[in-house]
Amino acid sequence: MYSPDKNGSDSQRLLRYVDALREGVANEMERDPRVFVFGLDVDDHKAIQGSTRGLQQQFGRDRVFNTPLSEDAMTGIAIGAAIAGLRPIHVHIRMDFLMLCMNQLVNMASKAHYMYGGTVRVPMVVRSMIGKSWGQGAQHSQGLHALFMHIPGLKVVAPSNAHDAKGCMIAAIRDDNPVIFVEHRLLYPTEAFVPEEPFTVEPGHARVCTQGRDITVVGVSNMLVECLRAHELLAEVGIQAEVIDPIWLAPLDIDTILQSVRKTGRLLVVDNAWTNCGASAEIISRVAEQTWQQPVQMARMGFAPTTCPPSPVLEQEFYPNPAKIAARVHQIVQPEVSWEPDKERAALAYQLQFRGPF
Amino acid sequence: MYSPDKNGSDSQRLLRYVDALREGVANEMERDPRVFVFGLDVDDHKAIQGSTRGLQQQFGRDRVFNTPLSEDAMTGIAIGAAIAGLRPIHVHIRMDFLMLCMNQLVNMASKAHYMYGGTVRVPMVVRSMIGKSWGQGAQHSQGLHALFMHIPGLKVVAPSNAHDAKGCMIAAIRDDNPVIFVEHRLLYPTEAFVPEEPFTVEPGHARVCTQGRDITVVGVSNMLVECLRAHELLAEVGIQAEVIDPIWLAPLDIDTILQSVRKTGRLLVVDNAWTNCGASAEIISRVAEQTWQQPVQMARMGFAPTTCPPSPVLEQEFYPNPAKIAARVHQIVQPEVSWEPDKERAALAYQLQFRGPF
Amino acid sequence: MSIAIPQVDYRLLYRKLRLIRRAEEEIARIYPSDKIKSPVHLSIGQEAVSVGVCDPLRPDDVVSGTYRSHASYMAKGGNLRALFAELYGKDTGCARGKGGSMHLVDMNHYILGTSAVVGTTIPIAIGYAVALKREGNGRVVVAFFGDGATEEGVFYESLNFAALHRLPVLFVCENNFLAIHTPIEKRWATRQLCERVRTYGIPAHQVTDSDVLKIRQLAAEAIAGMRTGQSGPAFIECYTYRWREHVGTREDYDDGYRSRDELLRWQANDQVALIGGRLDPGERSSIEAAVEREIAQAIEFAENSPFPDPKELSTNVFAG
Amino acid sequence: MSIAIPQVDYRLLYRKLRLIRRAEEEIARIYPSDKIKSPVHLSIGQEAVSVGVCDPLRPDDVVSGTYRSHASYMAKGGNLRALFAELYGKDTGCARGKGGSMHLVDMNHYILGTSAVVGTTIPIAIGYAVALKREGNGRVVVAFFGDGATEEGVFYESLNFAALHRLPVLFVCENNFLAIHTPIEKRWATRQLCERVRTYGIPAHQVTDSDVLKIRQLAAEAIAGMRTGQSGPAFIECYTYRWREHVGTREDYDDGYRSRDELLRWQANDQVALIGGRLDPGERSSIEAAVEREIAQAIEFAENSPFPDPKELSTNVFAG
Ligand SMILES: Cc1ncc(C[n+]2csc(CCOP(=O)(O)OP(=O)(O)O)c2C)c(N)n1
Ligand SMILES: Cc1ncc(C[n+]2csc(CCOP(=O)(O)OP(=O)(O)O)c2C)c(N)n1
Ligand SMILES: [Mg+2]
Ligand SMILES: [Mg+2]
Repeated sequence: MYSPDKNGSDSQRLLRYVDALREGVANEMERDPRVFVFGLDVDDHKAIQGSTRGLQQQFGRDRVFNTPLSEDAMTGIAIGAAIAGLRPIHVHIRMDFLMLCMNQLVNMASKAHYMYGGTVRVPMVVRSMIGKSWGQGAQHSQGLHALFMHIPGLKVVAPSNAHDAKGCMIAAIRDDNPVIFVEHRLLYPTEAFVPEEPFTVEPGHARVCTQGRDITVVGVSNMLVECLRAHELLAEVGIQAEVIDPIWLAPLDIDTILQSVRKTGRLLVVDNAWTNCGASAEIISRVAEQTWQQPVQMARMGFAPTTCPPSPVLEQEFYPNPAKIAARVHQIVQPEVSWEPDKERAALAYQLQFRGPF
Repeated sequence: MYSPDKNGSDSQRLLRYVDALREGVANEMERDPRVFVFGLDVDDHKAIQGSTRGLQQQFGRDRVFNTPLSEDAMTGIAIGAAIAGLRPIHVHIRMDFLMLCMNQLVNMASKAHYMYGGTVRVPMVVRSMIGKSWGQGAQHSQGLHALFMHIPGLKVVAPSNAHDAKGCMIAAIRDDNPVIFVEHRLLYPTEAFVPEEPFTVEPGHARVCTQGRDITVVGVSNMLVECLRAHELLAEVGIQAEVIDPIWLAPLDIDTILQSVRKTGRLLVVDNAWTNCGASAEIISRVAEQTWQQPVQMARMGFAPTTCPPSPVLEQEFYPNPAKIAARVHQIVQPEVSWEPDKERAALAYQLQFRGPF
Repeated sequence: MSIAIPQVDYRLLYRKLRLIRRAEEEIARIYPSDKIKSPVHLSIGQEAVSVGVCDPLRPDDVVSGTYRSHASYMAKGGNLRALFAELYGKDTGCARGKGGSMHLVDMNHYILGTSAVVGTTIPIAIGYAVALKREGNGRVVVAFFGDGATEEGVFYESLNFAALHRLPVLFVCENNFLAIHTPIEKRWATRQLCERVRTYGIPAHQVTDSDVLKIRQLAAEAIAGMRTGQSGPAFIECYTYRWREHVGTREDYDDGYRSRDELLRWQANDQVALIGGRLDPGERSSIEAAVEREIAQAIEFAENSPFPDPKELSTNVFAG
Repeated sequence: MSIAIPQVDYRLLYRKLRLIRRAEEEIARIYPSDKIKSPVHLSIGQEAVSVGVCDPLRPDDVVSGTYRSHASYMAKGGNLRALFAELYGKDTGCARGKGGSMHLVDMNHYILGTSAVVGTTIPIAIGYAVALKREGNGRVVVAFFGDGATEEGVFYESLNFAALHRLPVLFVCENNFLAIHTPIEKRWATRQLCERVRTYGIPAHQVTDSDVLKIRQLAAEAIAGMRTGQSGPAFIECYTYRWREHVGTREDYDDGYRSRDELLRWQANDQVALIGGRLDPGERSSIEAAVEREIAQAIEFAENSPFPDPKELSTNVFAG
């Protein structure tokens, strides 16, 4: 359990990520009648793994409703409703399905405020879940946040824990711009201390999760959790990794990362996505542009540069995991010593594997 | 005029980029009856600025045909035809419209060979043009190649001159994988020496266009031309830029770039696109990962991080141009001396501005 | 249920038809000067559709159009100076020089921003209607689009959703039989568009002669039903004809893809002339003079307006 | 034109129906063991559609399906061992462990790879038909999809193109009234799907009782027309019912979104049982025994097959 704010207000309690998402939305829907939630399956009994549970009962069918399978039009509808002054939250059970709405997201949502000379605003949240494990395979596993980071006018956020899930959700809903909200399926059951009252985790602020002098490790979304586990494996052999959660990918808080890198002289970015033109490339580039006078060793980890295979043997190879991350860090920090984490300890560090059916 | 291969075979003649594209396609259509061309407006009298001129007359309506406005389905149709053994070339008059086909390109075309265990192939070419200047604005100007570079299974090519336009086109058509073919509208009238006979410019080979010891400058697509003009402005003040054309963006020939950077110790990447998670980020990252023991100063230029505005004043600010590139290089190479290229010389170096209507 | 449709005011109708025709002719006149650095898609010949449909609208009703939207912008009462200034790329433009001809907008007059990507604005119009339905004040949205847009899948997704939720949307297809230069026969398997739309439970009408009064009447009836919340979306397909080239200002009858005879047939039925002919000559010429003045002032305004400050490049990327 | 449709062979029909039913029941049996690490979407209860449509197909005809495609895979004669091995994630799987249940493929039997993204395979099927039309050998493509897929715009784009080019495609909509748990009433503005398809000039039929013989007859007639090049695409909407949960293997009647009564009504009309009942008992049990053997061997094959070598991760990213 990683809890960024355990010493906060009295009202904090342990909450699961999935419930924190729900609570953030419910808080805002109470506060602001313009907020509404729609998307495939938001009102059925599975309720997007529980993340929309009870919202329709609480807020009515006008504010929480299912849709036909028409992602492209539904995204346009969200944009139109937002221009008209509402604040839609459009939910996708898989991030892969955003490929059906790219035209609306890239050509309209991101550009409307600018190309209409500031005369309209598009306050909308696009929730999307990254799937993983248990053979979900090629089209139910993609982390495609980099595609959105590339486009000016979109904000992108990928909270790694329940606290941020709620705080980022509220910030995203209150934001006057389109926000791509990236959730990871495996984070849903993870718990953290979360304030009961509404609060925001604002764009543009990364968080230093652990202090360390040997290397800066940036973990995106679920990979932040894996990096924290790697951090523990490394601590046992005396390597101190400074683990940073960027939280918001656009706008990106490069300063916090830079400050850390200036101290450690080493950087590993671990993303829940492909590395090529990915968030990891962006982070490395910005650091490289700023730190050239000081030698900084930099590396990236992410999905293997392949389509995601379902066979468990191959899936295991496809993803970074705590053992691989720890080994890589060790190799960077102490290249002269060959080391791999103990298999059993590494296994313990693993995230609980999801077991189907889902 | 930049001509990469002026000392080649006897059969070379000056050819415009647009005609080289057409010739490459025509050559392959003659050789291989499986190749066909389709897309909006391929058979009208404007013939995609002339790049499909005469093909229907030569090869018939079965092999060159117009389509309804249905980019999503047409992309699926290209994939299906490719799986059935044909070799489609699907033409889009603007790259921006690819956002309508992202589902088919990202979720199917790129993955089919892999997720069907190698039992199918998807040899298809997606031609797409980047627009620029004269107020084309937000949705007719995007260079979105980075979105495709992010996805394993897609090849991406962006030839900068007529020679490569033909050679890359033939290589793309012969390739057994989906290739995103990025053309720049302003390159269409530019001429180079091009062999009459079919030839290929193969994936994975960058080209060193000018030798230089002071800085490595990588220019993507049309920006290669701008970099070469900047190179001339810089030569006049004694700065030798080694200008490199990556040609193929995926797979990317990083070795050629690395070799140059190891020599010059400086790198500027200029892209015809946004920099965030862009091709420029990828190139900088790869270099940074490899050269950390040697101080290398690195920088990127590209579209301003905004939507493209049509007003000429703003458009001018939005794009890199030879003067801006030269000034930036100078600043990197000789930070102590403040310099800007002479306005008149810089104006001469500019690409002929496109004058509407189009 | 009999619906009271207000009487036709031929002067108003003519004023708008004439304004659009003349404004676009002026754009064509200025165009070769290269002062308008923006690809224009003229509606000369198609004015009747926008004018007929917008005539029964309230000021707070909403319209949504395409890159070919000078006409609907003016028909809905959009700011003319801001239109010309936008074409000139000036800071006083309706999108402050950040839109151009293809991205007109005027939220003060409830003219939604237009798009250069065909079909893209249709679901956005529907989304606006979601908000209006909830608001419950009887406002409606009109979505204009071309025949080409009906080939994009998003059109069908939009019809289904609008019908399912009984949204106050009037769909208006301006069928000029062309997408750029490609004739409808190469794009549509059949001509049964209205029949298809009806299978969504959406009433659909066709006007094949571009008669502005018929268009107005059909639109007015459909809108009246929506205002009361009695009826859901409706659809009108209007045959029409684009007199000039697809983009730009030429008459392109020598390009070989269509015949001048066709033009002449449509010109014989020119709604601008026909409605003008119904007015008494004095009234008519005073309207025409007023239109000329308004256009001249708009052009002067555009000419004299400043370009945006280069720093404006980086404003409006994010709101708030 | 009268079309000669081959006589029904009830044994063949039963063999396929039974194979699909039993194979999926076996999958459900194995599933809790966690050996099948792949989200399965069972067709138990829907077998009649695939079997009826595939019965008149030639071996070199092509089928295209969805993530719910065990049935069409088996109905078209796909390799059963390779199916099970794929579910097990083994190297001998039809996609060598790189597809999983949602991406079945068997190009030797002209079974196009399936997709987990709804609607996505429809235009791909059309693209294959483009090649077949050019080839001119009378081969046809069948595109299977669910009721949900007809809500995606790409479906209409595909219909239009197939009709425009008169391609040899049979569209088969398996309408089970559900998309995951969402009933059709929340998704379709009307039920006039066949009427809508007809507006493309595509003949459309509806089978509301899931009768495998009716489905077969309609498919056979449509296909016969296409083989001769006489007719273009055709469409059949088959009402059907999914007995198990959307994904996974449970009977989920306690989840509250549908009633067991509905199931019982459909089970009373179970085509597997009905066709089985037409056979003489001896013949029937020998078919059943053969089916059990085939399935048992396939499972054994899957169990005993090796997992892919980890190095296989990086093969097949690019062809050639
Ligand atoms: C999605 C998309 N595809 C292609 C184009 C290129 N294009 C611009 S206008 C046009 C024709 C549209 O025809 P129609 O909808 O009938 O409108 P019209 O121009 O006739 O008013 C096309 C194909 C585009 N802008 N957007
Ligand atoms: C484009 C897309 N949107 C959403 C989903 C999530 N999803 C998976 S199956 C399904 C229901 C599809 O219903 P239908 O087409 O009727 O097929 P059925 O499952 O009933 O066979 C949905 C919405 C998806 N896979 N793809
Ligand atoms: Mg048209
Ligand atoms: Mg269904």
